[in-house]
Amino acid sequence: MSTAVTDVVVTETHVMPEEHYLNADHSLKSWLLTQDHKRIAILYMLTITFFFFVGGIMASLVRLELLTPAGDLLESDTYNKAFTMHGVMMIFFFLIPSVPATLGNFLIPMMIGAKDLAFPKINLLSWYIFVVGACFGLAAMITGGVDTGWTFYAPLSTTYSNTNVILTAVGILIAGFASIFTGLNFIVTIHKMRAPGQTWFRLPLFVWAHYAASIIMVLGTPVIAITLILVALERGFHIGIFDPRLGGDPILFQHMFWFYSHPAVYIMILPGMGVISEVVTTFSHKRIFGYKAIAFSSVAIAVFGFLVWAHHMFIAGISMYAALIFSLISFLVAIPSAIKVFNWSATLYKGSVRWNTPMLYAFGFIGLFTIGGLTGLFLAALGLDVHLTETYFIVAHFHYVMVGGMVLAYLCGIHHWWPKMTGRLYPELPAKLSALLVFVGFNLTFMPQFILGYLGMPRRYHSYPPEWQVLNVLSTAGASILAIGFLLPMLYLVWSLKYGQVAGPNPWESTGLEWETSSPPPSHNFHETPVVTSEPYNYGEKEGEV
Amino acid sequence: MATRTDPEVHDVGAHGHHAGDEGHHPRHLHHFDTMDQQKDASGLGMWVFLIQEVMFFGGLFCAYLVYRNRFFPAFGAASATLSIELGTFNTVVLIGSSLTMALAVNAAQRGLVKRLMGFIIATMILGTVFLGVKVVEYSQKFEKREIPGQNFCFEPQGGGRCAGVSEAQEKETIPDLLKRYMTGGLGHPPGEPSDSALAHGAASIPGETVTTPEGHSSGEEGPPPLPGGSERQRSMPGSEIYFSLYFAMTGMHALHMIIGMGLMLWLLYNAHKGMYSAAYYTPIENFGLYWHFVDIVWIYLFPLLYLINRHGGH
Amino acid sequence: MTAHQQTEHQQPHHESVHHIGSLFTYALIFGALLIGTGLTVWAAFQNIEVGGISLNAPIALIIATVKATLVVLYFMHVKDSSRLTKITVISGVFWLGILLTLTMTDFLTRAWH
Amino acid sequence: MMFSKYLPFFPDQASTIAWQVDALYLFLVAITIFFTGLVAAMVLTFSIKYRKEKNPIATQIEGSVPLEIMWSVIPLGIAMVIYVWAAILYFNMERAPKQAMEIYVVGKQWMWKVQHPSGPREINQLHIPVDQNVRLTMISQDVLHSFSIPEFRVKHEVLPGRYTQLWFNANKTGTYHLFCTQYCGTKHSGMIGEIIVMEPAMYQAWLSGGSGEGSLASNGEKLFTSLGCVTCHSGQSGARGPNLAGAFGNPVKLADGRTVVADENYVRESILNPQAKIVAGFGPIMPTFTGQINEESLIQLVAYVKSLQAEKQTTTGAVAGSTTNPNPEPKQGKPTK
Ligand code: HEA
Ligand code: HEA
Ligand code: HEC
Ligand code: CUA
Ligand SMILES: [Cu+2]
Repeated sequence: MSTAVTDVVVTETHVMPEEHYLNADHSLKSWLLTQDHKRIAILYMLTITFFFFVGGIMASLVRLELLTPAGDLLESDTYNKAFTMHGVMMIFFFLIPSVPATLGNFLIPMMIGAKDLAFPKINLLSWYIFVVGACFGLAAMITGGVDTGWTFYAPLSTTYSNTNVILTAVGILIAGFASIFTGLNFIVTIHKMRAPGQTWFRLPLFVWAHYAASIIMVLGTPVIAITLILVALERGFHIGIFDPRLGGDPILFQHMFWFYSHPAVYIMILPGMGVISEVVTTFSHKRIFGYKAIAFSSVAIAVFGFLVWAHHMFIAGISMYAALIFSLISFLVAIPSAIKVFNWSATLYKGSVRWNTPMLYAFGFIGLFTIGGLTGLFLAALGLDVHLTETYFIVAHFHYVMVGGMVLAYLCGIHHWWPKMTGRLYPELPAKLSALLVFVGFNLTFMPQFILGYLGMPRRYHSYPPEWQVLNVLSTAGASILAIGFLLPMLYLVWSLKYGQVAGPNPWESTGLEWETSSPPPSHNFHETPVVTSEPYNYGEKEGEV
Repeated sequence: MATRTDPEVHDVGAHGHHAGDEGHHPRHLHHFDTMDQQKDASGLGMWVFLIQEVMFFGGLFCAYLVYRNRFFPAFGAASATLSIELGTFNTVVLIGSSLTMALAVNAAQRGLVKRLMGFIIATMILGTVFLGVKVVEYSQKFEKREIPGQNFCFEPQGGGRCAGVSEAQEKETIPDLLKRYMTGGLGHPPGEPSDSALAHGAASIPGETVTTPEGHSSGEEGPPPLPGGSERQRSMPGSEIYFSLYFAMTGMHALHMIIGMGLMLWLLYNAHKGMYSAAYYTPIENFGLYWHFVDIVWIYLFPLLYLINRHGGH
Repeated sequence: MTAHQQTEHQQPHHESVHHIGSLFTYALIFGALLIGTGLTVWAAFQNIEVGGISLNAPIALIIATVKATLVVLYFMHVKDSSRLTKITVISGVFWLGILLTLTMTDFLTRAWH
Repeated sequence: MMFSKYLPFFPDQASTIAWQVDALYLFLVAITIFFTGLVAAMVLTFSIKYRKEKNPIATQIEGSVPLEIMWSVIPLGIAMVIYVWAAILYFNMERAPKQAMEIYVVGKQWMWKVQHPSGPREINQLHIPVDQNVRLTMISQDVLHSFSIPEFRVKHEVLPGRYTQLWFNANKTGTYHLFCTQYCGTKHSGMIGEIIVMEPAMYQAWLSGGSGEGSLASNGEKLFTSLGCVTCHSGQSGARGPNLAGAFGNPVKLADGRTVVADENYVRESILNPQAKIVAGFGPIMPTFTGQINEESLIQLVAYVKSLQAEKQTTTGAVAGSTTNPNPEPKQGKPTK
């Protein structure tokens, strides 16, 4: 139970458990028809890793083109398709499912002491839906690509572009339903499947974060679904909804798009924040500072996140008075994020801190997310956004939160729970090295883009004035380092599957139900239903005061 | 298989729905502790699904709200072309089907399987009537060319008959129109100049002497004209958006009903096989929620689409 | 929260005591819905104005909302459902409200200078 | 004005608003550095000082309400300062001053077309005098574009179907970047140009250097006749349509009881979608001109209707441009390159 903090020393040799979810059955069919949330998590992980690399290759094309000011490497159409496919793949087929569909799927039932998610069939179905959607996306890419930008602004997307808009939109639409089903499953599971004694305030913060993110998935995603349907109808059948030639309003499209897509950025960050909360406590061997503050701030972000979407449209011709409201709420939504950052930092205070790889990623996350979030304030600031919007400043802002934040959190979580998922430890040294490479490469790639943005370099530009070349070269150089940093984990993680040290049930001496069962866990997660008798993060009796 | 230790779940296929009737609680899935927990969970799941549906239709209502505000006269005029008789009739039919559905659930709760099946069949009949009426309404719109797209035509002043529509065109049958609409609608790449005599810029423009820099196509100035005939251009501004929304909203609603009809067939089949009893009728109950939701959407669609400005005020 | 330290499914008969609605209630609600439908149609043909502002649309929406509420409460049994179900329903309506009102803050105040 | 000399990270400050944006930016940069430094310092010192080797047993601390309040309220306070500051700046940027020279811009895939009220037109270039309020009235023929001048720190989206406005006051002569910053298709990155800020005298010379083209308003007047507007808007009593003289810029009473101000968008809508807002006392008889007039001609018509405001009670639009046009009737426009 969570009270029973083990005194097991990590050097103790462990053996793999005889039976676990991975060796329960070996046939391909047993994987493709599985209803085990852990196996579905693995399926998701393989799928989205693939899309991360597809998106990464598109990013490489973009960066290579921008090495020189002239548009020489790629045709302008090719470049436009490259960044569009980069954005689409990375956002819809990688980052949105990243932590929730893999780690969330794997861990939530275990963390609350359940045998599975509430609807295992729907869980499997959601993976299939995702794959079908992703195939549409890939098909769109292979048969010519799309060039509208990941935002699909009308009327470019509905009338003027002559690329595969409908195919891509349908792909995103389908993948969106996968996200809705995942969120639905999480919400019901967290409400109805908790083990005896597992009260709301004994839930790990990871679960709280996913609960908040699920609210967004369920309530936001349908709006983008219908929006994309309307775009496809307008494009395919010439019916008029957004068409300005019929008196339609292209800004309505933006409202409907961002109604989902702003909250979606919190789908992309909240689960990552959940990961960081777990990792920070584990590796400082200390209860989390301000449990309730962090838990409620997740929900606050999810709710307030729905009220700020038009901050993407400050100069788009919306009413100035509406802009006032949306800007104000954008500033308010920053406060719960601030609460989290400070509580994580405070958790380290008087802890017993171990510098393992997951912790390095967590440090990286805290720093880079802070920069990314604070630069979000620049954009939320009305008068300043006028100058910064549609420039590389925005590109830098969102890569800081999405790559510096969520991708790091994803890697953090993968390393942290790798022993649980596979039963083996990753090798510490190469892991630390690649964490360092990612950190350095990342900053080198995106820090210069803040400056470029303030200088006025517009985003989605295939060529640019020569005076900006130096900064762009720096950025491309950073991207190469970053690419190596992302490639390394693929190698050593695969290596560790066979050669990694056997981990044992709880290599990090963490509290939390998932660490009480064997690694890898049995198909039913627990040999007997656990009973929870204390709060999470119970790393010893409460002693100190601040 | 993930559930080795639990033989009863073995035959639950990933997609299909299993047919085994073994054991005391044949529908009790292994990962739930109790039947009650299982029922609670699927109930909540259904409700969460329904609020997802609310937001899905919400996007359409949002577009409707914006454009109704902007094009109130056109919305009023276009709305007047819908038949109140048919709309009211359909509303009553759908409310009736909600009643029969509620009674079906009630029968299931009491374990009266025969009655349950009877009410489901009644619900399906009412649903079919509704969709049939919808087909009639849609085909009327087709005939009058009040279909968004390049053959669109709507001129309330001309007594409903479009001035630009020739007699030959008037005589076109629905399949003809459909074909023309589909090929035109899909085959006409956006931006391609249309045969319309009214393609923009027809008026002579004094001072139109700008020489364009090289690299830009010269001569042509202006946006690609709206594909379609001159009737489309002359139609009352905003009316086409009304009809686009009309078809999108009622179409989405009808799609939900069609899906519902399919589900009802499946429920009937299961009921026939004796799957439901007073102890287990969750699917019936959850489907009932879905059907009532579809009814609620129509309760809003009816006044919003059929009854705009019927009294002829401003 | 301290009062509700148990998880839902531990509470005995949480939602399992199923309220079986009486057929009379269903008939009553059906009647009310029919009357509501008639009322909407009738109201649409009246020119209802107060101080120059037409009230037709609000009235149509109020009738529709009453009808929808009846369906939700009685046909969908929300009246006898758990608090969680009620919260779920309300949050759906609330979020729809966010979408509509915040979008309209833009469209309705664009003309201001 | 000072910053650009010492910090190479800024574009030129070439408009009156530029330094205000930079000041806010620097304030935010300072805050970012402060908080990032603070967080980094906390994370690093704690994790080094209390590393496991040094501090094998952690002290279990629950949390602290005063601290939670502190680190919510202080950021909130700072955020509100930024909010108010930025909002005031935004209103200054969005609301054009009354006295401004007016220039019309039409964006299309992938070029900018500029019309000066007195006649000259240019493409992908905009000549303006220094130290003058300039107001651009912009519209797109096709997709969304965005008119951006980084050195002026201004930018506004250009929409199809509706006029948007952008104003600035350039206070430094020179040539500056013009970018289309809203992604608009294949040659989005080619939709660039230059803003040429000139001494007023040079500007006058430039204005009169082109070949003959009537002023916007006089072209509009010709359209007004050729499209048959005059038949109804003759200005005489008993005409079928309202008298347009003096209409512009004033409130119009509508048939449904509302009152709207006749601005550029209203006039444009009145031409394309006359049914939308019916003037009180008139029937909905005006035909729509949708599809018959392109954006540039519409601008000429708008400019003409506008000019009637200056010349109240006159039906001739002989006086071109707006009241603030420094150069009322130039005969010549500059030919584009
Ligand atoms: C994971 C994704 C993610 C996250 C978490 C965020 C978080 C935030 N974003 Fe970002 N954003 C994007 C992804 C994300 N964003 C993307 C993808 C785009 C561009 C889309 C496109 O156009 O393609 C974008 C664009 C974008 C814009 C639009 C710019 C424009 O188009 O003109 C704005 C404007 O307000 C904005 C604001 C914010 C704010 C205020 C936050 C806040 O939530 C940040 C809160 C965090 C902090 C503030 C840091 C921690 C706080 C402290 C350390 C304490 C100190 C705090 C104070 C003093 C207040 N973002
Ligand atoms: C999850 C979201 C996500 C992630 C992870 C990334 C990752 C990266 N992005 Fe992404 N980016 C977006 C989301 C994301 N981006 C979005 C939404 C846009 C806006 C699109 C739009 O405007 O519509 C955008 C736009 C965007 C632009 C602006 C394009 C433009 O406006 O013209 C640039 C330019 O530098 C860029 C660069 C990068 C780089 C270098 C990475 C790197 O982090 C990627 C590193 C990863 C790899 C390189 C793959 C792994 C490594 C290998 C496979 C090894 C082999 C490869 C090589 C040796 C090259 N991105
Ligand atoms: C058949 C007659 C007719 C023609 C031709 C006509 N108009 Fe009109 N116009 C009207 C009437 C009647 C109104 C008032 C009712 C309304 O607002 O629709 C009006 C209103 C207007 C208004 C709004 C006036 C105000 O006071 O607010 C403008 C501007 C206008 N017309 C411009 C034009 C232009 C430009 C043209 C030619 C391209 C034109 N009209 C052609 C009849 C006409
Ligand atoms: Cu025009 Cu980008
Ligand atoms: Cu946002």
